[in-house]
Amino acid sequence: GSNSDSDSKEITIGAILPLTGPAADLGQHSKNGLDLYQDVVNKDGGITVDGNKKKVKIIYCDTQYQAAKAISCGRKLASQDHVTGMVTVTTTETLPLYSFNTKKGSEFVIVSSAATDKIVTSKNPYAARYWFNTKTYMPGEGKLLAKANKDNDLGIKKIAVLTSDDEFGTAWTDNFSKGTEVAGFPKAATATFQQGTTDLYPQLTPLISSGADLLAMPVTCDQAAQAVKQAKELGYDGRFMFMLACDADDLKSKVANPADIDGALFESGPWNSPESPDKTFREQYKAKFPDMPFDPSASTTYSQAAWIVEAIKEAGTTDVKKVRAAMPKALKKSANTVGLTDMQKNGETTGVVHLRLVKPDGSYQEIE
Amino acid sequence: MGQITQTFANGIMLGSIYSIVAVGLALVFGVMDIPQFAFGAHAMIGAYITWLIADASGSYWIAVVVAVIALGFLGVLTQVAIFDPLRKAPPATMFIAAFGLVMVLQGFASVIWGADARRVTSAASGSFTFFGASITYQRLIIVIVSAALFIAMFVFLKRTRTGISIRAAAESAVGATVVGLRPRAISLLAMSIGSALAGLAGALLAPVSQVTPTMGDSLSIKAFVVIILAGMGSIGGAIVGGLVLGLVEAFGSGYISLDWRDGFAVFVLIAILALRPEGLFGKETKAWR
Amino acid sequence: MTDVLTVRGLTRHFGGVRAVDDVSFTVAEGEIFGIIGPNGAGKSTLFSLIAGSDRASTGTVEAFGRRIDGLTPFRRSRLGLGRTFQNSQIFGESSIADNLVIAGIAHERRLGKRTVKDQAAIVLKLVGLSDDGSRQTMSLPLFDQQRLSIAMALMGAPSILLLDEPSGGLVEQEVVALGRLLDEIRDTGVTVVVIDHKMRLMTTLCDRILAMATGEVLFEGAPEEVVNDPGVRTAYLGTKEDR
Amino acid sequence: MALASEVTKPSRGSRRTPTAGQLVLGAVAVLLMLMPVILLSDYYMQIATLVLIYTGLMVALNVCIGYAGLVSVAHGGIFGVGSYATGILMANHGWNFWYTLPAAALAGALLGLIMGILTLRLQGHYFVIASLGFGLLVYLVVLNWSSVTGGAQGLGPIAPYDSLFGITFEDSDSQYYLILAFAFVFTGLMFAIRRSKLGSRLEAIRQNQRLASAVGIDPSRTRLVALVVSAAIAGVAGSLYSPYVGFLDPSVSNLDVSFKIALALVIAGVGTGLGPLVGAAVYIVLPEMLRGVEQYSLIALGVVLLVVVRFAPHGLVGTASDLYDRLIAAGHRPPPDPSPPDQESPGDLSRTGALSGGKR
Amino acid sequence: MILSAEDVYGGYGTRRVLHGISIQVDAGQCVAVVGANGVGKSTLLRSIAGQVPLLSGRVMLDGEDVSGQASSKLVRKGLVLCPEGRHLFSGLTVRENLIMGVTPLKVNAADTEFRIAAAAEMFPVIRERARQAAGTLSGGEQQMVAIARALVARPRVMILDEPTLGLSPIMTDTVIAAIQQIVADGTAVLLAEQNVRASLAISDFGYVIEGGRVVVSGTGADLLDDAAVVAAYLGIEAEIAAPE
Ligand SMILES: Nc1ncnc2c1ncn2[C@@H]1O[C@H](COP(=O)(O)OP(=O)(O)OP(=O)(O)O)[C@@H](O)[C@H]1O
Ligand SMILES: Nc1ncnc2c1ncn2[C@@H]1O[C@H](COP(=O)(O)OP(=O)(O)OP(=O)(O)O)[C@@H](O)[C@H]1O
Ligand SMILES: [Mg+2]
Ligand SMILES: [Mg+2]
Repeated sequence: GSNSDSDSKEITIGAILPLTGPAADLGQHSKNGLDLYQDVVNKDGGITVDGNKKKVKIIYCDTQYQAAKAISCGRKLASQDHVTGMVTVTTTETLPLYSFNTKKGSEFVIVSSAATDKIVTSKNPYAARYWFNTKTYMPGEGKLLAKANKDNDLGIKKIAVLTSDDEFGTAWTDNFSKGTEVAGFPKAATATFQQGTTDLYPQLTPLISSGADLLAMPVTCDQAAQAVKQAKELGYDGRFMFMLACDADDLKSKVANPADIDGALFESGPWNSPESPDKTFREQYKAKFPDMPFDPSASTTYSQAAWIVEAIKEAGTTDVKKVRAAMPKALKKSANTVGLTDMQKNGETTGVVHLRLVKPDGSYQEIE
Repeated sequence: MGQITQTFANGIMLGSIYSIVAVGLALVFGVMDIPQFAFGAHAMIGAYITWLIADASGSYWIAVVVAVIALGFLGVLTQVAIFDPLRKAPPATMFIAAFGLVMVLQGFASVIWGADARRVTSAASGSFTFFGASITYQRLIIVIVSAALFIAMFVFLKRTRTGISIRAAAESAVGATVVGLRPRAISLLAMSIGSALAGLAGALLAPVSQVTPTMGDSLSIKAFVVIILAGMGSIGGAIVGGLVLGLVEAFGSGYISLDWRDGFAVFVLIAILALRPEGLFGKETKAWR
Repeated sequence: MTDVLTVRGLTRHFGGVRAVDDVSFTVAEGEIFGIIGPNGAGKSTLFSLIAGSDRASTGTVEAFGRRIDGLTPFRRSRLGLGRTFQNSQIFGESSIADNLVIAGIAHERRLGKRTVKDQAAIVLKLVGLSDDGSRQTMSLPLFDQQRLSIAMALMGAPSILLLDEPSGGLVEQEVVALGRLLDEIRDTGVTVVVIDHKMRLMTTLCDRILAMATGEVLFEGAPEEVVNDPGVRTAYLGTKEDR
Repeated sequence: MALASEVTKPSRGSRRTPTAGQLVLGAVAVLLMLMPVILLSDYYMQIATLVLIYTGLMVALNVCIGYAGLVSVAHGGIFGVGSYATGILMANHGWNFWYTLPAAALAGALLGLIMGILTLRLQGHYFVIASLGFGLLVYLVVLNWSSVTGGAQGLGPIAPYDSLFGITFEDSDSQYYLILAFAFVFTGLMFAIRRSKLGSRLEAIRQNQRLASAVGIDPSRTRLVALVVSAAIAGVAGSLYSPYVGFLDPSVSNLDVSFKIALALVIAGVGTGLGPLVGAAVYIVLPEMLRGVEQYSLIALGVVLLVVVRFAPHGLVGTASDLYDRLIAAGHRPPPDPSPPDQESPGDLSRTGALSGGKR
Repeated sequence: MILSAEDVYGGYGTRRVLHGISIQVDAGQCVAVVGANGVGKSTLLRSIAGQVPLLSGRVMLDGEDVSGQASSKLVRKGLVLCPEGRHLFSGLTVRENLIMGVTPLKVNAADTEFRIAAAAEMFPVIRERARQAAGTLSGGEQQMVAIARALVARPRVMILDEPTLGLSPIMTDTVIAAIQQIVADGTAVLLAEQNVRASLAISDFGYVIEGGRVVVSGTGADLLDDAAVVAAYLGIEAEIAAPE
């Protein structure tokens, strides 16, 4: 419970991330975003709550990609650090948090970027999703893909999906395959890999042999780069498609031969429109971490923390119930780098997603 | 057709990678009976060194050489600091110590280099197609190196006096000292060769895979499976063991189930241990008595 | 006298080496039966086949009125077959008393009313080990080690005792004491089969001696006959008169 | 006849003055019972409870490694199976926790039996590797049999412990005491095994299998029994875990757990009475202490292990009790004389007397 | 004098076994150390050969102080130990075991073959079982390989610890004869043997050890006549031989 310490000088927000272990790269990038946000929000001495200026402090807790650790993180952050809210990313191991953040005296808001609906269907009054609901936008995306295929002569006949075997990958893949099937494509071939796998030949060989000419990958930027390289080695000459986690510019900097992703499709939306908050975010990020490759998960966590803090500002208190009630309003004011809209009662959010085609000359074409 | 030949090629390439780590392990575990579980982590360190040096010098091959030498030194260090003091400890203690070493090396790598994947560009980029299978030159190099290493190791251990000395020192430390050998120096040598080979595996693997702190995790287990598949003392058998394992994995995950990719190695392992514990090519060895 | 141990046509090959080759013999109850032969004659291998730690290629072993080949070593031990090894084997991390108790736990049924501790006391006294049962065994003198391993073999109140070179490394005086001990053990009703190279011990101790060479039976008979057999002399004893 | 009374106990234990050992155990037990009064935060109570749950697993491992000499890296997997047995039966089939407990024990025992049969002939390194493979296999089953286990998505929520004889286990204190009771039972069971004939047989096989077999001990059966018992204990420990955390994912059963519990037990002291508790504390508390500097936790655990293995080969508990023994020994026979009593002192050698000693 | 130990103290860790032993071996001599089990014969030989550290005292080889030098050095200087318990390389073939006997000495291939052939003359088992793993040989066969392994190093001083342990009578004779041959060929031999009579019979000089000290010494023949020695070590023979 954060009510008890409203007189303390700091507002604490927990971040439960896989900082070490097989998903450590995701965890570390997510942490960078939060570090950056902490700097930004505290630049002018923090925010005003209960009439006092307070600094925001983000407290990290490593899950090592294990549920048991995530649970003890939850207990620690709630009972030791009395956080008002917690940020979690799109990995399974943080799901058990939803079973005890409602415990009397240790309530906290959770903002997660999980892809499955577990959070929003758990009837947890303090949970919110800072992510796109794949179930709702995928039918539309399937149609967009069919349209682009026809209009731009992409020549896509068969789709294959390569994904990591965690909840995000499986949720995206499920909904994407359904969406494309409805849009008239044959059932997609899929293959999964475990976090930490670097040799994707066993996955790619059957996918390529299936005759697929679009290889869709809801994976991190590093994994995408590796998959592109190995698919090309195996003689794949079809198109690639990538989802939100990676932008074309980011990916180009990671693949040895940028021409490999010419003609690729990216899930796109407000975040890469010219005047998006994401652009500011990137500039700040480059300034703070000049040697670090940019990864979109940093911008997501940045916005998640911003959302909680904005809600606290809005509510003017750290009382969890009030903070949660202020969240729909706060979403519009917060950094919101990926342009989410419409927070519903159950914590669900939605947003606009479309496709972007990378032209051979390197320019982009939006497909809306 | 394309999928079958490609799967076959994948299996051979994968098996060769296992084999290279297994060569070092065959020496250190198969011959000296030291369960060096950290060779996977050694390979990972080797890959990072390759990345560092290739970045700095611009030459992949220089980086490979440096990585091999550096890992040789790491082997000496490991032997002096960990395994040598445990000579007389029960075998389990060595195993556990090796686990500890894995953790230290992995922790070390993630503290120093972080979790981001590093990429190394191969000196021999490009690929060719062979019976419908696409094979990159880098992977071809791995296949050739692993075969060459096995022949070299076989000759070394069976024909050269240094090689026989390593086997002798492993058999009986007292026996070795009375004939005037220095068993501790010999085990240093053997361990540094083993580690250097693990480093070589890492260096060759770096352009193929990505370089991350956990990249070596499965290598250790696979290498142990290869050694057991082949039979402890059997150096020559190990190349076949590596290839068999690679093929089983490639075809298993290609045609049975991807999810069980690591499971196939385990099935092979358990089948071998239950049915023919001396391995495919091993004679019955002292470990069974 | 009844036969307690019968070996028929026992054979064990290791690759090309015929370690034991068609060996047959019979040991009578209460006998001390000696086995001699050059190094590598197959004596220890023969023991392994009888005790079950090795499997014969062909041939049978009968004891306790039944075939025992095919049984595991521990089953044979529980039936009443005790043995020692050429290099005496003990539980080096345990005290003498613990060694004996461990050696006895599998035999409670055989011991009947006697407890394992009773048996340990009896056996300790018999072999003449000091009664400081808590002594650690790692650095025991050789003779004590030898006696301890015999004592352990006796913990199951065996009816047959196989001893592989019990005099190995002992000085003459200890050999004499060992001879006396084996006699006493026989007097308690145990049939003893012993392998040894100390001919003076063997000739004074044994009722009959089997001589082996290159896996085969060379000669079997009373000690004087064996010692004077020309074949045994050339293969094993040498020509020196004092043996 | 001075057949020591503790003859049935393995010798390491027999060197310890029993009253001191009992005293320490008693003190620890009292301390454990007072924990909820001492630890006032939810978080600390959770750590303490987890330590006790893992004490059960460590007991299982101690029987396996310490008594049977079989270094198993499958126990994380067996623990996982126990916890999934309870988790699945409770979450998917609505079972009462107390009925799932025997099911989890059975599942663990069955696993131990299979592993035992497959690895009967293996020793030393071979057993370690085989058990490693076995543990990996269990993990892969949990991960990939998603229709039952929920796969990578995890399994949950799992309800808290059901009440028993009218006692409910809803708040953290009562949960703690429930687990503490189990920890006492596990530890008692462990001592009982050590004193039993099974314990002596295991000791014999561990020291010299050939000899053990020659004195009538059946090595295969003894090992099998030990593995089954150990695996059943691990299964029960796993079963206790599920309702406590309320959610399972495959990481409860992965190799990492198996490795780290083995490391922790070695650090604490294999084969010792307090080893499991201390080991569980090392496994659970050390990483919590390193919160915030997690990237160093791997290094820390590894380095601690290497240092302990090198300088205190009997582990923390074993070494402490060795030190204590030495102190007692020093107190009992002044002046300290490190040479064993059967050593002849050079002074009393007369030519004839000395020569008469073929045996001493 | 080619080898001497002067006032040697030694033992294992805190355990003292040797309490000021002095012995010497002249070139071309065979010298025996006798004594009951556990008096420290092996410890003495091991201390001389650099297998067990000296606590104090000196070991001189050919006028050079070699106290505390490692076996690897001593072997190159011509002092080789054939240890109690054989310590063969059991997984290596008999031939490889013998090759190891010359490896630290940088002997060329032809000479190695020659030396192995010479050893096989003395012990035919070496030729017959050249490719068999040494660990699978019988106890006695292993003993012969162990002696041969020391022999191929062509040492100036050869230290033999219980070389006839476990050997058949005929083989014991063979080995005793071989030792005589080795001595006749000019190698000094230091011998510890439980077969007291045989060893004293072929020795030029003998030392009787008790409690880590030399208690009697003399020529082999003198010691064989010494009533106390006979009583202590030659039990049966003493009983049988007494009337003569
Ligand atoms: N595992 C094995 N592989 C190959 N040969 C073996 C094996 N075990 C024993 N032998 C051979 O079998 C023969 C008989 O050996 P065994 O140990 O029975 O001899 P022994 O009569 O006991 O000799 P000793 O008196 O020297 O102990 C020897 O030639 C030995 O080399
Ligand atoms: N490695 C060791 N560690 C500790 N004590 C030892 C060791 N080796 C031998 N001893 C002890 O040292 C003493 C002398 O042993 P040593 O082997 O030198 O005697 P020995 O005269 O050769 O006897 P044997 O006739 O049995 O060969 C014995 O009491 C023995 O127990
Ligand atoms: Mg024998
Ligand atoms: Mg000796």
